[in-house]
Amino acid sequence: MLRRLATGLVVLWAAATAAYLALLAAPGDTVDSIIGEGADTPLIRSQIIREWNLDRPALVQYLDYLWRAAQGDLGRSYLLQRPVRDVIADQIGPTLTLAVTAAGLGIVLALVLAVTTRRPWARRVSSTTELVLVSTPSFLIGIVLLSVFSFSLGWFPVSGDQGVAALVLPAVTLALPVAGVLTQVLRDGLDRALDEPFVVTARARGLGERAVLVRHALRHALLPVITLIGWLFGVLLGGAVIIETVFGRPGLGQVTLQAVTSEDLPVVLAVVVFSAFVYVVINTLADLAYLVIDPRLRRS
Amino acid sequence: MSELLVSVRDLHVTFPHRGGDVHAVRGIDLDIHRGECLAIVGESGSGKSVTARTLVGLAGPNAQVRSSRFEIDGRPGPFDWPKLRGGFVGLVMQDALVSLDPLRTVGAEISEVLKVHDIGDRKDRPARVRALLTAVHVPEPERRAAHRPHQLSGGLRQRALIASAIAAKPPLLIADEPTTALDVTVQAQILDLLAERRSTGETLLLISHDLAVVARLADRVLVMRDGQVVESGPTSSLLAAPEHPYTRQLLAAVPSAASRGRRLSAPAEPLAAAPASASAEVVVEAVGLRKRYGAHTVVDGVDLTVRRGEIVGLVGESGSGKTTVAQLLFGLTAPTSGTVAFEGAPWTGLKERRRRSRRRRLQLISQDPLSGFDPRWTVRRIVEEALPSVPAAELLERVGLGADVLDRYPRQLSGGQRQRVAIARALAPRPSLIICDEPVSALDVSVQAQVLDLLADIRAADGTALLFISHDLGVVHHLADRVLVMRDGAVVESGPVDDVFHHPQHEYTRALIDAVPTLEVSR
Amino acid sequence: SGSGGTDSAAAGEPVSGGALTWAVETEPITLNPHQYAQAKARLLVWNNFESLLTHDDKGGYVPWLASGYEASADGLTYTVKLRTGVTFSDGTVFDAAAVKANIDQLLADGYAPAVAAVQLKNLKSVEVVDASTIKYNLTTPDVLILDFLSSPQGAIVSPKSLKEAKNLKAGGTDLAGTGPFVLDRYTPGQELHYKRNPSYRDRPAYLDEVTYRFLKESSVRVGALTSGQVQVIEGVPATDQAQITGNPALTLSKGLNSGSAYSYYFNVTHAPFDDIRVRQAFRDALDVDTVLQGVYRGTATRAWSVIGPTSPLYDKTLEGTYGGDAARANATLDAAGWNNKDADGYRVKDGKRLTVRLVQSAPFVRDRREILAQAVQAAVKQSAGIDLRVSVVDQGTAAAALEKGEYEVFDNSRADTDAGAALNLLLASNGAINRLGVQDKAIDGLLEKGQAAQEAAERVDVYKRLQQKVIADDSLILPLYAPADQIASSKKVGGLQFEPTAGVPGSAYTVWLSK
Amino acid sequence: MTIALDRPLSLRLRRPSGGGVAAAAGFLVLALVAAATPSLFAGDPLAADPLHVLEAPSAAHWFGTDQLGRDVFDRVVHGARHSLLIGVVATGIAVSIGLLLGLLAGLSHKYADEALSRSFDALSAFPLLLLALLFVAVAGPGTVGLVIAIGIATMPNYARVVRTQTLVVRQAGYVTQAVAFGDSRPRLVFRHVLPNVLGPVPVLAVIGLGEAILAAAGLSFLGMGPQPPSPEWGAMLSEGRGYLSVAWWTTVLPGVVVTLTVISLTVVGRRLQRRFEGRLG
Ligand SMILES: Nc1ncnc2c1ncn2[C@@H]1O[C@H](COP(=O)(O)OP(=O)(O)OP(=O)(O)O)[C@@H](O)[C@H]1O
Ligand SMILES: Nc1ncnc2c1ncn2[C@@H]1O[C@H](COP(=O)(O)OP(=O)(O)OP(=O)(O)O)[C@@H](O)[C@H]1O
Ligand SMILES: [Mg+2]
Ligand SMILES: [Mg+2]
Repeated sequence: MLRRLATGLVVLWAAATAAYLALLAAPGDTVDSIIGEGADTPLIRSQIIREWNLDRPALVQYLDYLWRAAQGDLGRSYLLQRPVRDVIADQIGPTLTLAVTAAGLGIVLALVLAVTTRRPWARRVSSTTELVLVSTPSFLIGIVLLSVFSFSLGWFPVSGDQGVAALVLPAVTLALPVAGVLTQVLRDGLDRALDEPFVVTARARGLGERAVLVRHALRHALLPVITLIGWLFGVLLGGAVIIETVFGRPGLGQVTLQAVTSEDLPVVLAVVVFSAFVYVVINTLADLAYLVIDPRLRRS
Repeated sequence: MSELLVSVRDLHVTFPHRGGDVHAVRGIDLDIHRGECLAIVGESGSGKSVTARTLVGLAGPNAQVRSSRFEIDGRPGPFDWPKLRGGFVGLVMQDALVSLDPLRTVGAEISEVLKVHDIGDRKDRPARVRALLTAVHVPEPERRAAHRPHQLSGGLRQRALIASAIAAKPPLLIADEPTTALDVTVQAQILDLLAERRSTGETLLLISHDLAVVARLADRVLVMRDGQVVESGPTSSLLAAPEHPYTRQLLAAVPSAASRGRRLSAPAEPLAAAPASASAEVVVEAVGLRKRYGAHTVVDGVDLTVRRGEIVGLVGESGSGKTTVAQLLFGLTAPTSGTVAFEGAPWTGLKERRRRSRRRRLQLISQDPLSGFDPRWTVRRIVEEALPSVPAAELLERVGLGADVLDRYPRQLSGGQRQRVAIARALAPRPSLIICDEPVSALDVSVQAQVLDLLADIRAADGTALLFISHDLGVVHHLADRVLVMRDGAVVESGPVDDVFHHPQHEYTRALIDAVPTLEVSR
Repeated sequence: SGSGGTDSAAAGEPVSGGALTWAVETEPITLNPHQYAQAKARLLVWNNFESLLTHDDKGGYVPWLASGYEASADGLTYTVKLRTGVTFSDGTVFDAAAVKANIDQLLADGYAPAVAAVQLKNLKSVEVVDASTIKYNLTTPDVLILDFLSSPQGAIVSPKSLKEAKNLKAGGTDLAGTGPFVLDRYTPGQELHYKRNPSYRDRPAYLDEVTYRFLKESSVRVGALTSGQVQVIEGVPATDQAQITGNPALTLSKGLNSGSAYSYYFNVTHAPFDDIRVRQAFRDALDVDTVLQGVYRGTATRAWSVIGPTSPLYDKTLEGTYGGDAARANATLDAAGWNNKDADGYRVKDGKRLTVRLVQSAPFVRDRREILAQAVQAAVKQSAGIDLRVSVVDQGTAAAALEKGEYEVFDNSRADTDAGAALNLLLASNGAINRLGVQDKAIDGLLEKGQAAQEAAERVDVYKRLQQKVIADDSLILPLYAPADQIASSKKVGGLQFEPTAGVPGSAYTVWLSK
Repeated sequence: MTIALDRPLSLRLRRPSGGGVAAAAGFLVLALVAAATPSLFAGDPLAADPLHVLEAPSAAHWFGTDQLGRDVFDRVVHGARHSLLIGVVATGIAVSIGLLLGLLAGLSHKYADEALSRSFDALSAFPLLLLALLFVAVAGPGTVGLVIAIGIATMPNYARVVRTQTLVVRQAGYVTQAVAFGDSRPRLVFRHVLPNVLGPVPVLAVIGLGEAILAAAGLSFLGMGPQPPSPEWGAMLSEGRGYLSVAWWTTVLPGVVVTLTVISLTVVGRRLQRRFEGRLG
């Protein structure tokens, strides 16, 4: 566990440093970023440099950044003039709600589909649909859903973050491709598990098909799904940026996009560190889940 | 005549396949009477398992089953399979080690049967599970019920599997190769268990490729080959006077003390005389070999000498360190302490670069030859790589393979062919020692017979020394000149084979020998 | 029309009460009026803040929080009389000390460098004469001080909040103003919520509350309006306007912005635009009307000068004097030595292609200006073999390109209420965004005169001369269109207005919701 | 981003049907030919016609026209070149770096392996989109930044597969056997390890290509890709989006082509994968 923690920290540090270096290498200097479209005179520049302590050597700035980040102080946004922590804290809710709902929806959908579509024709229909979902850009799905169910039929609000209704379309958009991949993995896992000798044994005991599927095969099929959790995280966080754009939802994605395009260094770094943090946490959880589901890996 | 539990006539099972259907069972007749023990024997792929599985309606998802009569418990089909399975017929699957769900506890697996067949209520199931585990002699049943398969040894797993098969008290128990993959001592215990159930009047359909196992338990025997029954009859008369040549061949191919000095594949011919003598030069000498992995000492002070032209057997139960000794000799792992000298010169402790030139004099044949071949290479390339100066066909001829296999990939060969290619490759550089780690344990008796004969021939012709690792005492007794018995990493006994096997000094050796089922047949 | 109300006949007489939801395109990066930098955020500012003066619809100034003002004859002193009986929503009294506190804050180090450096450039000091009188002393005559006094940056924030606000520069609910509404909730990324200021000194606002939701995507905004989730939206792109006008329950109105027109500025510091003939040819090669028609489907207003057509300083005589003459463009280019063509059909001279680069900064591209650029690109290629390279890049890259002079065309529009303020930045030799690179004494002189001129007629005359010089004589600029704001709303909404002069949507003060 | 984007490469799936594979392969061939010689199939993708903007699909304009009156079909065909090239180059970067680092990790000692594996982890901790955004911040929007971003972001997938495969091959019996014949270390690596590690890579690359194309589309959609007027598919989708309510064809039809391409790549890749696995038993 201690080892995990250590590697987690290393990953965090590496991610933060990589991002820091990347942004340092970006064209245009920090002062330009802070000025944005505003007026630009030597006086203004010097004031900005003084205000943000930009006259210190790069290494000092970096170390200072690390030191303060370690204490949970992520600095202030150049653009929004607010503490980065507040910026992130404000936006995390909607993104989290979206991601968690989509993940839940995707997983449930995948489970239901994988278990119910066992007959040849059903699985053919289902796997074709999955392939299409997985191969379609998610924003296209979102745009089409939005046009049909919101603009034309008016069943769901167009955007925003109020109430469950506004969550439906974005969550579905994000969940569909997730469900597509997970169904494929689950179905494949089920097929493999059903080929295993212990399944024949289970049948030989008089177990019905459904029971074999749910009680025996499903747990085995879930194992590869757990290894996908890291991937799922990337999809959800990355997908959120696009989904939030398409549906005009607030959230971390919007903050990130804005921060990157306007080179709001503190915010970008915070998002990177945050996302690396979530990644580490999620992967640790996945490992734990693995131990719960597969006792073979537990140390005796 | 007693009551017929199962009666089948002219059973055919076909698996449709793109490259041509596999006709696994071709018109066999089968009757199982209440209270008897019927055995099916035959080489691998002869259709034994398919037959057994067909009896519980699990021939396979796309199997086509035909028969002129198929009656279970006196009634013709269609059957209510879920009810019959476990309830009327208990099945112990062939792959004992992987036939329990690895993610569930043994107790859950067993009580699942009770639940499906509505036996007892929820509350008293744990007690029943405990009783069942006790009945199959699982020690500490309470604790074991909460364990998962990976926490159990092979023997315990097989017992738990049997417990789950008999949980619903089915009148008929089918045991498909219940002892393969188990150590001899454990195998003996499982056979005892089955014999015990037999004696309580249970009906048993026993499937095995090992005639010795069958001889001990069965009342009647069916001999299968290529999906057909070639011979059947009461055990004693069939073993005493086999009528079909195939049955005879099968019996003759079993290596044992009795077969020493004779060919197994052609019983009439004697083997070429062994050139070995106690004064021949020493090929490899290991002194005080010790290997630790962490706190675990895997090899514990092994001394070993192999002389030119000698076959030295290394036996011991699983995990006793045999393979590790082989690796230490081969020089892939360094010993924690102790030294190995090869052909009179130091071998351990050298840099790999310094050993490279002598490498070819020391060859290795493993249990699974497939993994020893680069999957992208044809047989020709594999063999030519070993000795480019000689045409591959010539090398293959020595091991009895025709030129037709030259352009095949290893995967396209049968197990016996693969092992021959492995031998051909090992022989090519004219090594002074070949380390054989369980070279025949994955092979059928008849194929095994051919490979063993081949190894004996090579030793006789080239004077190549062999270190022959096996858990099969019969094989070692048949082939080796001297034997070392290992237990827990240490050699507990060693000496000429006949001395050790006929007059074992160590109690562990004795236990090993007692556990081997033997076939008392006249040849 | 630069100002005035929208068609609110359907909404009947003003009624009090109700809650309105208004979808806006842009989330303000700050809610502190002193830090105001986005024209699109202006309609929010005036809900809870007010400044001393405001614009009338003829470009003049009228008192608002002030009760009157007068300038000294030398133009160096402005004395402003303040209204009495006004309080901030946090209970603090509005008086001259409060106004001075705001100016002091603005001049504080690092607080609002842009305001200090530009708008208050010529301010020497402020004096509190008495509780309701304040005096601004200038170093040189500068009529633009009045523009400052009527701008969001000049809005008066409660001195108490200036001291106590948690994130002063970001602003928020803890910043109190004197306006008709009070900001009581801000959900970043989502919405701003104002409720009526019950103690407003005048007629209270009609609406009980108003919510501004941030919907960046135009299609989403239009969808929200047509499906009834919001009652008002601003920012309706040309292609979506038919959807509004075709819907009997909705109305659309448009206001032309003040400030500078959206124009292409030619970089004269190096080839090829250091040659006036190439600049003329570029303008002649382009038929602006056709391009605008294609991109904006007839909804855009063509600009002829760098100053927007609604400004009192606009020079109407420039209309129709240039452009849309491919033959002349080609002739001029031939004469200028660009008389060969390469395999791709572009003109070359001395082996160099006639390539000019336009670098657009992605975060600031609006009104489909990138599409417009593509249309211009296609047009100048077809008609005159000019290779216009358009790149939309992030802000850092854009800034770097501009810094290094790696561009030939610079595009910009400014929404300053006083066009003169915009031109100071764009055309003066030391202008902060003089991307033309012009260093011209004549231009600088005219700009200074314009800033000092107290008489309206004199100002108009100075700026006309300036426009003649930069547009007609020197061909420095290619004006394209006058930026406009659109408001679409349900017909139940009345009193929607565009701010006089600024031409941007007004605050919610005048808006009501019929029952 | 998008979703399928960092779909795990090790995903092993089964049974595409025969007809489907043929259709997919046919479509791919068509796409490749179109990418190689777009002018054979379509007119000038940049020819704007202000008088015929946003016209619905017709015999003259199969996919309709866009906001500048350009023929959407022409643009889609020419877009194949951009999108496939982006995909191929990005995948090429990912595969070559991934292969190198994966081999290095698989062959080197514990600590170097650990360090490399952790760096793969650190890279995976960035969702692709975030990584791409960072790269775009550095390199600026446009094809180069996009390609590098996708290449780097998908690299760990390949590196991990290659590393695992290297570890497996390193342990394989035939490597031991080769030692028995006195093969030197470089000989082992080049004759046995490398060829066997390489085996699954082309197949992974085919499937990865589809993902790279989707990723590129997602990033272009956010304006991080090739700049207008280049007819890249993602950029077309992004431009068309604003006109969805009046001209669905500018978005939906290019979208369908993207989807078909990715499906085809996936189907063909899986078929190859099955064959490959079949060959190795
Ligand atoms: N599901 C299946 N599909 C296709 N062929 C099968 C299937 N099951 C078995 N076979 C084939 O049927 C034949 C008989 O198989 P079976 O398992 O009964 O052999 P066996 O006698 O039990 O051999 P072993 O001793 O190796 O267990 C073999 O050739 C096998 O390949
Ligand atoms: N690399 C290793 N690290 C740790 N333990 C090992 C390693 N290799 C072997 N062992 C342990 O050493 C013991 C002996 O293993 P070895 O393979 O030599 O047994 P064996 O006699 O060949 O058994 P079998 O008959 O099953 O092949 C086992 O307990 C095994 O788990
Ligand atoms: Mg079998
Ligand atoms: Mg072993």
